[in-house]
Amino acid sequence: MELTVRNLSVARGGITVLEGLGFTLAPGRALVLRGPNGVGKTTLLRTLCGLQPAVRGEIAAPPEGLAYASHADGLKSMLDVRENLAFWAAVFGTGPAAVARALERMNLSTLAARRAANLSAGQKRRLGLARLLVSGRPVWVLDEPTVSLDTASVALFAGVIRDHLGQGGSALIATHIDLGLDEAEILDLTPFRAATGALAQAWGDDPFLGDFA
Amino acid sequence: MELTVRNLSVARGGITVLEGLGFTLAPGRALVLRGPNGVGKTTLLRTLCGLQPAVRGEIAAPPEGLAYASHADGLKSMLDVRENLAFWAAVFGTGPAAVARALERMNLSTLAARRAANLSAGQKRRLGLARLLVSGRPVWVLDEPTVSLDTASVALFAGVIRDHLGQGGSALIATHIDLGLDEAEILDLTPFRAATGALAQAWGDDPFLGDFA
Amino acid sequence: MMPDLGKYAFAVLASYGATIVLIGALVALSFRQRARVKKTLDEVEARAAAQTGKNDG
Amino acid sequence: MSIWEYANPKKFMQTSAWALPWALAATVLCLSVGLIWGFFFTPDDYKQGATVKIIYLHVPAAMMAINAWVMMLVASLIWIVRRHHVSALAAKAAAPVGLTFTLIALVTGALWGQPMWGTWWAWDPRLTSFLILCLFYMGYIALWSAVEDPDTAADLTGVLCIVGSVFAVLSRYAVNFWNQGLHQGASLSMDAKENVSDVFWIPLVICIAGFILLFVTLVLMRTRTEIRARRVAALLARERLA
Amino acid sequence: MIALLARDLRLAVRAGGGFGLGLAFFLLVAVLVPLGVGPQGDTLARIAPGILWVGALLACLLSLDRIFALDFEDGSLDLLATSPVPMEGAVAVKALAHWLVTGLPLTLAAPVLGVLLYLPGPGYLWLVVSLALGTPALSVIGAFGAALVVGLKRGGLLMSLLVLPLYVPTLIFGAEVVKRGAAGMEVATPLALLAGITAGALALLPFAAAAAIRVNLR
Amino acid sequence: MIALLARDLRLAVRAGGGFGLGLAFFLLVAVLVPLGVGPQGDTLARIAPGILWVGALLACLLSLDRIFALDFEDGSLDLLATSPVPMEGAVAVKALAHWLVTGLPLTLAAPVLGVLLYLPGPGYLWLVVSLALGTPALSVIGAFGAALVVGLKRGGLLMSLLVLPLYVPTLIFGAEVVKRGAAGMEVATPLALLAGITAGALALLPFAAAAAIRVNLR
Ligand code: HEM
Ligand SMILES: Nc1ncnc2c1ncn2[C@@H]1O[C@H](COP(=O)(O)OP(=O)(O)OP(=O)(O)O)[C@@H](O)[C@H]1O
Ligand SMILES: Nc1ncnc2c1ncn2[C@@H]1O[C@H](COP(=O)(O)OP(=O)(O)OP(=O)(O)O)[C@@H](O)[C@H]1O
Ligand SMILES: [Mg+2]
Ligand SMILES: [Mg+2]
Repeated sequence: MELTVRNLSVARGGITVLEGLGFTLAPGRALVLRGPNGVGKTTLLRTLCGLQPAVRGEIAAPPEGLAYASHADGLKSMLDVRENLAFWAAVFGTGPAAVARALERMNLSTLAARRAANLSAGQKRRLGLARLLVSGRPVWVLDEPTVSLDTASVALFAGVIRDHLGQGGSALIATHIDLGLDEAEILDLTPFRAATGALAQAWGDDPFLGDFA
Repeated sequence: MELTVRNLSVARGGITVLEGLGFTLAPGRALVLRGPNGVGKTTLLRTLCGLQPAVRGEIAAPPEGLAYASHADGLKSMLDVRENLAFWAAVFGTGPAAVARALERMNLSTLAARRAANLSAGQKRRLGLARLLVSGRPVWVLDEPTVSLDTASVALFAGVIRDHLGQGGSALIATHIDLGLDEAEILDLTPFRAATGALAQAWGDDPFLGDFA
Repeated sequence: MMPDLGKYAFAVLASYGATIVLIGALVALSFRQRARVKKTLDEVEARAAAQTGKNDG
Repeated sequence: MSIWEYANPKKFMQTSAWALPWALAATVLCLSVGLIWGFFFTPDDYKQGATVKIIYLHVPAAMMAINAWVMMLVASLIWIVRRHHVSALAAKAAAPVGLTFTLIALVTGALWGQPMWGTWWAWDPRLTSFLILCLFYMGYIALWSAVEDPDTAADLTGVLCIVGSVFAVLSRYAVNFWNQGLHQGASLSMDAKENVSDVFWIPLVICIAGFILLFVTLVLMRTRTEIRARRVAALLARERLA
Repeated sequence: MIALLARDLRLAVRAGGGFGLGLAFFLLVAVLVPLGVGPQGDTLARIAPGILWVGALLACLLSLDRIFALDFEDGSLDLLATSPVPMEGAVAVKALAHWLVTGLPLTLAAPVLGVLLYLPGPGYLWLVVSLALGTPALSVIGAFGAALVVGLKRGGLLMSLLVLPLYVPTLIFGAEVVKRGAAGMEVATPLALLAGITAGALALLPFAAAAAIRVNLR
Repeated sequence: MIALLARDLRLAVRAGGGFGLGLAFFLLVAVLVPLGVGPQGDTLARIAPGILWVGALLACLLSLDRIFALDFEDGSLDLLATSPVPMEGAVAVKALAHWLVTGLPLTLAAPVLGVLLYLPGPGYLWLVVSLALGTPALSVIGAFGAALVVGLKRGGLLMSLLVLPLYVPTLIFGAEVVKRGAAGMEVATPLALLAGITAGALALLPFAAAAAIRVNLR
């Protein structure tokens, strides 16, 4: 159930953005990734979730153990709140009871019959995050989860993460905002920037660089 | 150049969400709108910009004086950063010099030739905000402008707003985050919620309510 | 009683039949919608009345 | 007291509740008298034989198919100019009725064409323009159901109805130009009775009146349903907010 | 996977008509061609099988357009790729949903449109049979094309271009079945070939499409 | 407004082909129809004017699909509505950009495709003339349809349904010009009517389309 990363390099658009990264995320722990805009947080998380290949290094993740929440929420505006969530519950094989619990927990019960198109930005995001609760997966991989949430909702979500950790889950969170999760470790990605590291090595993977011609 | 609102009610999906709202935004001033998710900030800003009709009340705005920045950035992923900005500069009739200045100011110069599709979330948002600088309009109407920005960029943008105010502009900002603009007034929208106000009146506009059967 | 339609019986009867089916379908649809909407309206009105009653009292 | 008062939902509901039973009774009366008379008690035409009995369905349906669109156009204009909700809802309520009449005209025409012209379908201008009318109805209904916000839907369908009317007239001239047809000309106009003798004429007029009444009845009823549906939506929304 | 099917069908029905629209387009093609070509019965009867098949093909194509694109844009495709549903299954289910919403109604409605184009009598049976056998192939091939262009803005037209050549064999054999059927000739050979194409496409293309989607998500 | 035109053209060229694709679809229709209908020269020659016009029309339609939808989704349409450009102007410019990218190439390429369908000799001139006169109307009418459905997901097919009946007069007169031209008859009447429709559509529909967009942005 541990997510372990060793000497990882990730690339976007064919260019290595982060390299030499290593960390371990044990059950019950949260790790907050920090770093300025464009450092490569999204790229790293997508790589961990298997959406794109790593340039180099190892990722040891529990099989089918990661639940990813990206910048986009993946909501269908024509379906109502409950239907949106019920779909993901069916995909992940958790039942309708999980849906009801997630709606309750994310304070969406009163909105359950509203179409997703008619939600405000923050309500949409809450619905997007509720999907994590019905995924039933232990490792949450979150990309700026609190965007457009108000302070009360941020606190609510921090509570949800804390409960998840308490049940032996873990969370990897890329964010610019303080979530109030004091128990979380913090990993600053700036030192792993490819360009600031050993430049030559960062480019070593591209077969069209290096000396030929 | 003043933006004045009197006794305004705004509706979304045919339902009044805010009512009895009034405020004045003088040149050189900033007004921060606060309120929990779903209170109606986006609805209010869209109404002020003339994108949807008000239910009741008056809006006195300088003609062609408002520049709106919405949740979405309106970027064309196939165009590069400079082209995206140059388009808006041409639409608003400010020249290429304004584009160069805006790129400089929003710390986008090094990314000028990058396609918008290949920007990170925060870089996209910076580009979206740079559009305000080339609009040449005095009243900025901003809907959660700092979403996905890192702390450095938030400070950068606060500086941009401060400069704009210094030049006699004004800004109306809906946000959940502290921008560090100490001189800004704050208006909490919660008391203007239609449901908590005089309920009967809020529904008086809907011809399908009232007693008939 | 039945008029002799001769060799055109099919055309005439089919025309009347098709018309009756189409109008019947429309009328049935209209009544079904009416009944359904009326039922929900009554429910919602009852709830609304209960609500205002509670607020008053 | 202006007629616009009836555009108020409450007033409309009251008035239509009073009018509906009468309209329904008149419809049943006219239609049964006209159709029974036409079907059982008219002689065969010397040329068309028994098929002439189809006229009691075909002609009224064809007339009302066009008139329904005209009514929708007027209602849409009223909505767009004066923004009376009932008007928009009446247009919405009329569309399926108009579509049904169009289909009846097409089907009975096709069934009539088989013995008369030896073919189910001919690309005759009148037939073709009816097919196009059918498409307009379908598009109009589809647009109503695709847009969720009722006022937005009313505005969009209103614009579509107006533009569509212009193009429907254009299409009519275009198809006339494109093909000379098989179909009869107008024989029921002012100088009537030239082609249609009295025996057919009187029940036909009764049937036409019956179809008009049927249209009125159905539109009244369906408009009432639409108004109720809007009220349900409004009440539910209030419930949720409160 | 059943959830995915249910969701796609529900979305198709909600999003303004769904079922009706593929059909409506088919009808429109059948109406427009006589308007362009002219009302002569013999010409129309001659070209009816071909036009009906081309119309069915275009109706499929138009509605396929955004089969994956919508899911890509709102991020659900990313999420689906990290879910327990295998991408191959997801592709197959989406193609099935598309067929239920488009191909099946087309097949059922085709005889009515045959009347508009004066299709000769014995052709009707074979029109329905050939469409029932051929439209699943159109849906699967289309899903593959849609998978190739997912992520490209304005991918619709590019997809048409990629997919249409792949549709050619289906079109030729399908139209041939109807033409021979209408002329009272023997139809076994083109029918067998049509069935073969459909079977092959159903067996192989979901894998290719899933691979294409995985590449496009990177 | 010139900036908007330049941007739309640039996007069309960048977004995978642009110019080429409308054309390619036209080509494919011209190829598929003989495949579906069969290779008899006389039949093809008879239906050539109609098929070419129907093909042009469908090519226009397919590429119109998302003329406003993309701008709506990424928020530019909101921003454009609050900019100094009047919405009517924006609609007209977008229709013009669409015509430059689709209608114009179609017109220029049509004679080549005429050859594929055995279009008779004198028809070529009139094919080009009628397309040149008629395709602007197709673009403007299509822009109106796209404006109606902007904001609806999967609006593409609904738009086709709304727009195709509006295309009927243009199609009839356009195809009639070519048919008469190919037969060596007089073409002045349909040509005048075609020009009239185009002029009317150009003058009026931008206003209707702008109104529809404003409604949809609410
Ligand atoms: C699908 C096929 C047909 C369609 C769509 C159609 C449509 C129409 C329309 C629009 C009218 C005009 C109603 C009015 O006065 O406003 C009409 C009238 C009429 N039709 Fe048809 N028709 C069809 C086939 C036929 C056939 C096959 C016959 C008989 C041979 C026929 C006989 C008549 C007659 C006698 C009238 C009354 C003419 C008049 O007095 O105006 N129709 N039809
Ligand atoms: N095709 C490309 N060529 C060069 N660089 C690219 C390309 N595509 C993306 N990049 C860069 O890759 C970097 C990583 O982007 P990523 O989205 O992972 O950043 P991030 O840490 O998530 O930032 P944010 O906090 O703004 O979301 C960015 O600096 C981006 O500009
Ligand atoms: N069709 C509808 N019916 C009922 N309520 C609706 C409808 N559409 C939107 N709403 C509600 O209107 C309210 C106003 O939404 P708005 O987007 O203005 O909120 P906001 O203040 O911008 O919130 P956020 O901070 O989350 O962006 C929300 O509570 C939303 O749920
Ligand atoms: Mg990111
Ligand atoms: Mg908002």
